[in-house]
Amino acid sequence: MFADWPILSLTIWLPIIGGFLVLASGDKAAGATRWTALAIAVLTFIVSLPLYSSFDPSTAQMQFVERLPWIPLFHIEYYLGVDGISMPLIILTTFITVFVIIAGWEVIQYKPSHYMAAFLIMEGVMVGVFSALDAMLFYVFWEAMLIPMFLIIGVWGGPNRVYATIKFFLYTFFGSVFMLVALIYMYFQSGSFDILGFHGLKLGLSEQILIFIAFLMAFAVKVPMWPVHTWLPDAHVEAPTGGSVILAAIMLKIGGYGFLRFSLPITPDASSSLDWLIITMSLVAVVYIGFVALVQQDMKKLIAYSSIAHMGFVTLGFFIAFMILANPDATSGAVLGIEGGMVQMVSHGFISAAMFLCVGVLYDRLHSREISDYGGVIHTMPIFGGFMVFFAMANAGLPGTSGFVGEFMVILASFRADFWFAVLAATTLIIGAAYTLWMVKRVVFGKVGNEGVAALQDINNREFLVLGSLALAVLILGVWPAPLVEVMDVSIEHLLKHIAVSKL
Amino acid sequence: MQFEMSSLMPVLPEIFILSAACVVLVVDLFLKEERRVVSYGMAQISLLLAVLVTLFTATGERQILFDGSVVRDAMSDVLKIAVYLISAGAFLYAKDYLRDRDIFKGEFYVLGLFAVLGMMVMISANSFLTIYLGLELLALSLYALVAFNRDSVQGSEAAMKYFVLGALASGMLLYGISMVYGATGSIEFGAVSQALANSGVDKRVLVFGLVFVVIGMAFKFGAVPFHMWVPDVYHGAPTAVTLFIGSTPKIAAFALAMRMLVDGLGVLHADWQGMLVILAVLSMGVGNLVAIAQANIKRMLAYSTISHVGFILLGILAGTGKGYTAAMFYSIVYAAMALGGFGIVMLLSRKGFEAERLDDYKGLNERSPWFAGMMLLLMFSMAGVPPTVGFFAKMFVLEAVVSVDMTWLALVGVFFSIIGAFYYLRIVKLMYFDKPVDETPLSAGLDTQVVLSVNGLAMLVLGLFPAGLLSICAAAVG
Amino acid sequence: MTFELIVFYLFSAILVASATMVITRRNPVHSALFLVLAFFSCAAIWMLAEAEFLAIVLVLVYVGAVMVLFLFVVMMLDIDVATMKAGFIRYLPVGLLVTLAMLIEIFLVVGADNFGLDKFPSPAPAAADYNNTESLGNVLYTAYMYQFELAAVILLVAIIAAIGLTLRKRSGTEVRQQDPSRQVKVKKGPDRVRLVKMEAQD
Amino acid sequence: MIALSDYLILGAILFSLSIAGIFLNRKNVIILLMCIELMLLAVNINFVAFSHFLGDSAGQVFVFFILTVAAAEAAIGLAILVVLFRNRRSINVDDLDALKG
Amino acid sequence: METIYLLIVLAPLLGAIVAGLFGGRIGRGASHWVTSSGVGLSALLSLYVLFGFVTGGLEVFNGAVYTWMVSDGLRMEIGFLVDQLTAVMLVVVTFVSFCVHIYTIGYMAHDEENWPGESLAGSNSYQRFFAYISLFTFSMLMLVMSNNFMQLFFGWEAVGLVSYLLIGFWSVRETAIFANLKAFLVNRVGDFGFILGIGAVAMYFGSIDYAEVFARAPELANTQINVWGDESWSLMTLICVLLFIGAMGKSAQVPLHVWLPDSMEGPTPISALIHAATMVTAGVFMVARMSPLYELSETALTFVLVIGATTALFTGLIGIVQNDIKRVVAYSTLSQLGYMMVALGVSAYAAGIFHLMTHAFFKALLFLAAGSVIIGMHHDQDIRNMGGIKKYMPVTYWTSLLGSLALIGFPGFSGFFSKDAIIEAVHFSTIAGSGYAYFAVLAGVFITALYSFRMFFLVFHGTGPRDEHAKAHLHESPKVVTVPLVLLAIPSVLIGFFTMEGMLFGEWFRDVLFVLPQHDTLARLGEGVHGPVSMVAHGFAGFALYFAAAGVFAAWYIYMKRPEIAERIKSRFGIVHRILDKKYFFDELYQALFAGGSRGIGKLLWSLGDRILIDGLIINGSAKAVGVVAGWARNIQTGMLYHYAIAMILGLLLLLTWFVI
Repeated sequence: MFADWPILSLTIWLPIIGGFLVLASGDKAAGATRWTALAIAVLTFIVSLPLYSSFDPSTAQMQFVERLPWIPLFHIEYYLGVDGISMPLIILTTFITVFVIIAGWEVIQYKPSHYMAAFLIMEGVMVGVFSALDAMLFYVFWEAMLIPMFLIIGVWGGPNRVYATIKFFLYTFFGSVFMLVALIYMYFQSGSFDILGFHGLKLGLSEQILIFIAFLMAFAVKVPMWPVHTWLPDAHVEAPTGGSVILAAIMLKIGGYGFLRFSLPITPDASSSLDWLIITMSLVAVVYIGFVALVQQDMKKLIAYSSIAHMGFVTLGFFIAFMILANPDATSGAVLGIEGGMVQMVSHGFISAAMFLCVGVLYDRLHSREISDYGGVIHTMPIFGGFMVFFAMANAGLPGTSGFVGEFMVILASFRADFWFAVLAATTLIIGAAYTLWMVKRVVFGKVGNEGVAALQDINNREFLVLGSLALAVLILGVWPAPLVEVMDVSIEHLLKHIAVSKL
Repeated sequence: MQFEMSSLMPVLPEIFILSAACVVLVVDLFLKEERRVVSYGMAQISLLLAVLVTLFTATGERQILFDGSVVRDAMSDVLKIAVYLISAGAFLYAKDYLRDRDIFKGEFYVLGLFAVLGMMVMISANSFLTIYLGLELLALSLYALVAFNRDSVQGSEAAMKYFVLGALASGMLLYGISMVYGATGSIEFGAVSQALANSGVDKRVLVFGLVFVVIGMAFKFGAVPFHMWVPDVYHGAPTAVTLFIGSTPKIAAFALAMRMLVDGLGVLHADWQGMLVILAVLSMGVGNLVAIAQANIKRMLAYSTISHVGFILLGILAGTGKGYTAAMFYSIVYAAMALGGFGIVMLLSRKGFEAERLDDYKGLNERSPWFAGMMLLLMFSMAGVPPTVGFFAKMFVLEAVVSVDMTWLALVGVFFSIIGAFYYLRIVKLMYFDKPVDETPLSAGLDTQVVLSVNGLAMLVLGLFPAGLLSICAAAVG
Repeated sequence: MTFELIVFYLFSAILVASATMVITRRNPVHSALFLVLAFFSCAAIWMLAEAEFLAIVLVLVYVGAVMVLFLFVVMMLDIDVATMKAGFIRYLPVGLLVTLAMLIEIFLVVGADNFGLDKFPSPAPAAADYNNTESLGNVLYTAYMYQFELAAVILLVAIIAAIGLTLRKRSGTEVRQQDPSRQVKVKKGPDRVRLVKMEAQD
Repeated sequence: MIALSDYLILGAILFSLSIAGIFLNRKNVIILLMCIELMLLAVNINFVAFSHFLGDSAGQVFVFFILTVAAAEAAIGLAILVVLFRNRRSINVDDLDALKG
Repeated sequence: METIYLLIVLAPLLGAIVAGLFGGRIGRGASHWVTSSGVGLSALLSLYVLFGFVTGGLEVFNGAVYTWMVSDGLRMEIGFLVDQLTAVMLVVVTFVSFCVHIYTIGYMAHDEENWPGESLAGSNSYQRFFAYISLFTFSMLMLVMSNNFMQLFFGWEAVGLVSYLLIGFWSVRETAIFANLKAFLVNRVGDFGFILGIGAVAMYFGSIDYAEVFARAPELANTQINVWGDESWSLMTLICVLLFIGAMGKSAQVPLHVWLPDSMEGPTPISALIHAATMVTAGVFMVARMSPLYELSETALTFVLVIGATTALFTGLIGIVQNDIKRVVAYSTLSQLGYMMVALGVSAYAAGIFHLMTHAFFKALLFLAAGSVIIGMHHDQDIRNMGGIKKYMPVTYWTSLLGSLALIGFPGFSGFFSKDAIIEAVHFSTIAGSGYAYFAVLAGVFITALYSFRMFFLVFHGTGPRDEHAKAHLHESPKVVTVPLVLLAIPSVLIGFFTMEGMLFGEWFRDVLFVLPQHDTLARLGEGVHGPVSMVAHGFAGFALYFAAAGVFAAWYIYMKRPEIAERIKSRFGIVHRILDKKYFFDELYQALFAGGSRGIGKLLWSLGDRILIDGLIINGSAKAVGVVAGWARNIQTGMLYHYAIAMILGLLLLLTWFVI
């Protein structure tokens, strides 16, 4: 029954327009502003739900399609639609945003209307990225994301926020402009900006490689992959909690989504011939970044690095598919890898969001992110401590939590590609647990570290609601990932069938 | 030859503006200092009426008049209307600024209207002679406007530099025109184009002349290495004048390029394309790089102009209909962006205070969130970040370049725009992330505020719905 | 070598020499005078090219009006001539180099290869009843009417600009001015005599 | 007979001289203005010569307009010069360096 | 039937959730009631299941509960495989767990003393503890009832989690939270191998379901996989070794044994339950479960054998010099786990499981007894401070004695049957490494007796506690403590006698554990043994019994009769003592190598790689370069008019040269 409604448009524009309303309402009645923002976020979430409930998982076709001309001269269309790959990410976006709004409730005192508006607008834009089927529309949403994020970090960020936010902006801008050129190039090859049309485009190998590299620059920065990851720790550390959450939970996913939507299907041969590069980068991310995370003194930085390492699994999962396909006697594993990457993205969305919110809870109280400023938090904040340990375990990939599922699938799949890939990937079990739990040990456990910690108040209902919901999500996904995998299964199999056929 | 009134109809807009300028000139003589606003009002009304006049006399067909001196086509109508509107905006923003500095004189509007007339002549020119005269009419008015604040040391220095370099450039242009004339035997674009098509003309002489012609055009655009006047003039001129110089003349320069290079020397496309490539790359590079090192916003915007010129040139050099459309779109959009950018500078300036230093923008968000938002839109638009219109301007141009297999040039373009993004971001950073140094509330009049808001929001609205303006441009280019 | 050619070369030599003097003289007054000489010789050369009207206009308008304006300004401005040419020699080599390069490149194009008599034969001399002024006048007011009007506008702008920039309403104590109209309007009484009360000085 | 190239070479020499003048002259703005007059003269010679050899009056008309414009230009240039001199008490080109960078 | 299995698993989980989430509200009593009854219910149902198998009333159950997910044709389910092996494990787990629940009521009664007064975490630590051990029971049951590798891994990690939480239960203690981190990480090293093993299974068998994997195992027995260049390994060996690495972590085999002694930082009930009776034996269970795979790789079996033997011998040696009562028991656990692994290595899976079962009872008993002593000594755990406790704590004394006798293999006691079976199986084995293993297990017998009775004598006999204050308050523990001791003492003594025949040589494991005929050492042993009595008789013919007796005697002589000998040995063999005392320097080595090493690598990568190279050189460097170039380029704009003109002229020249010439 919802199929006729422009649900995607609603999900995009409701928060954007709502965001401007919130912006206009100003800060005089901050309470009303917050409630309005929350109402809009919740409404958007509800509006987005039919995407899941009315989704037909048995087809790889785009669903909920909306198609209108936008810039006819250049054949640019307002063309939206979702398949099993993008739909879960949209729901993730609308879900997380609700909690970001709640998490910023009384914490943000400086221009709360701007803050809430920025997040709402960003929500709409991010949904736009996931649902755009016109490359130029995609690009517009993709870049538009930068503006609110730039402001969020810059205005509500920490002491070194200016450096961080400019670095963030330029880094990602740098990555994406080359993609723009590639898109335009393909426009001339195919005659429109239809992404699905790009998929069917015949391209020569050298063309593909150049296009692939252009895409890689955009997506690798966003994911971020080693060695273009250094913006992330800075951005995360300086961003306000909500910013970190959105950044980690959703923005990074956009890079991974880009690989699936663009790199793989458009340039399958280039992806196949350069898969070693991506796999190397991913494995370096898993191992190298793991070690780097180990020595971080700043909680947010640690989690940021951990995000990079976890996203390494995503790219690894996507690209081992090519190694598996290249192996003549291999029959399975490719889909598993890609699905593993997808699950990892969704799961990381929950876990990293929760981890950053946890740090945010502490930061709001003691205004420090240094690990050494804490210790024995569990004695004054037992409920919080419980959550933190739980999310840390999820971060370390404990079975039963969502963090396990994706990693498990990717490790299984990478075994098919090469034994040593699996070995290197599996080191995350050790390193990941080491840095996460070492932090937990120093922050949560032990004797009460100082008077600041001794005076801590346990989380209030608002924080409980946020963390509890995320914990539930993490748990459900960990115990029963089938509903998630089911919706994407057909789409990914379709994708794999597509990329298995050379375009040469 | 007989003149009928009907043959004057197509140039009615020019006649109208000329008459208006004269009327303002005369009326202004009889106005007391405190009634000076009447001249302003008349200038504004004439610009707005000119829009109507242009619209009513528009036929949509290409008409060649006065023995091939003048052309009236859709492109000229669109460009002229853009010139009127943006000039009107410039006049509006300038009002308070001039009044605060005791240079609120009728001459400003008279010269401004003459400059508009010069631009109109350029836009409608169909011979080298017409275009030269239009160019000089515009240039002479601008020289005078730059020196308008007679007591300003910087203003007179800027005017002198502008004048000497401008004269040098027009000397070169003329030299080039003379060679083209020599090679083709005509100064009328149609005839030149025909003569070129019939070959038999020595290519080398033509290219030799072409180089000079291109330089004349490049100077008007402010393309590297003929850009040196731009920062100094933008900086030295009164901001009200900088605003004017920085916006509409880019549209005129575009017309100049279109008329001379495309209408006249279109056959030599392969040759001028190479020249424009050099100019475009240098412009984007130098403009974006040097802008970073600026602490004065007028200078910064000057260098930014240079970099944008590089992009406009990219569109022209593509040499396709879409390329011209893109360049036209870019010129108009850029003029609007520059108008808004300088408009904010004017907004922040007040009596005895020029908001020229970048530091003056610190904490604008605290002082006026609304106008900080407008400036934000303008800056992101200049940087080419979607969903602002500046992005589409860049994208269309890149598309044009890629379509003629010059993808490398597109890559150069986007590479420099990354560098460029930095200094636009710096403005946003100052406005949003820093604490204000100066807490004085903004004192602009309601009219300025409204128009400036429209100007800023246009960046967003045009960005969301670029198809309208784009199709107008496409139709105009034909 | 025909007579025409001798005349051409003679005036060309004068033209080039005087032009050289224009750019090398220390005193701007000298430069201006050499420029006048250059215009004169140029006018002569134009005569050879059967552009009589323009030759006369050049002398009349240029020498008569523009150069006088130049001289006027040079005289008006109080310029220290002594320091004017310092550093000239220092830039000479570079200047010469660039100029030479320029010249060579132009020569390569405009030389006899492209524009020799074989390509462009000398046109037949105009008929005796040919009136250069008339023929120019004909086209100027018909085919070039639009441009002609524009030229008028340009001159108008020049006037407005020149006046706007240089005309100063002198006021206050700087200069004492007479205003006859005010003098005439003076009325009896307070306008004529002003009684000033002063404290007694001791 | 005088060839077209002779005229053009004369124009070229004048053009180059005027450029050299702008190049070499670093002290006096007035001489710069004169150099520009020279340059226009060179252009005019070209036009007149072409007009003569092509038997087309357009070149001469062009020269006519160039002369007009040059006069106007000279007027404005000198006016600016006067303004400059009033403000700075100097017309030394070397002193015009307040705006740079 | 499925309902019963679900109930067995879910009852403890429910208890855990109720006590864990609402423990603060419902109070202590309700918490321990709900958890204990949950586990109790599980225990009863487990007994019912076991009984069903004994009587033949139950069929092997293998079915899915729900589909976890299907991806790429790989079906992952949550399901149960309940057969004889599982049934034994169910009973062991739930029974010991139930005893521990009861015991905990007493042991943790005054837990608030262990927390700083203001600690909020301490205020409901009692309820939390019950939640944890119930959760552990649930996890362990999931592990043993799993019918696939994924769920096995789930249980595997879940018990690790609870172990982590419980070792660090007293989170104010720096040593405790160090120990739990260490335990988790060392286990993770094992899991690293384990998950790779699962990966190999999933990818080469195309399934992670036990039944399917085992069914396909023979056809893949000779598969080689290419690992590097031309080097290829046997798939089966690789899978088995990788899986065994997991077992090494969980079952604390050398060199991943270092976490287990430190885990004694946790409260004693969990030492009994997790770190002696159940969790640490998961590895043994797993290998036995995977017998269809292990049997196909002799290399892997040798690997298991050598690791097990080494563990059995060398960790036992450390036990001799330990003075902490729980650590002695812990090292004894390590050593016994080694025995179990040895059994597996020689394909005597049944013996391994049998020892697992008997060990679970008597080791839990020993731990709980030790806990009882610790309660009596007011949490002083140093055996040198004890002595003569016999008369104050008779129940503890007697149950301890029975447990110790079971441990050293006193004829007729349960430990005797299981251990003797292992020794004899090794004796019969012919696979590589069995000679070394035979020596190790025999030497181990002496050592086990030595340290067990050294502790026993020092604690219960002799003059009495040195601390008079402690002596004054010394008394027998409450009923909730002693009843579980008695409950556990019964099977410690008797269970071997009654089940030995069936488990080792009978039909019980025939369809469950797969042994190739050429490996079947137990069968050869079985040829000479008919029933428990015959086994005892057989025992007297072997060396082991006499070694054990010698051990007990040595302990009595050295530590009771002539204590100065101990001192003399200590000083005479200072280096040996020091090596043992320092546990072969494993901790120091690991601390320096892995903890320090990885932090060093991390610092290096961070400062050199991220900060200097990527950020400093490339990112900020290019930004700086742009800035420098910009600063330089702006100097072109000199402000000099003639320079501007020159620029134009040069531009003109450039274009002319480029395009005209």
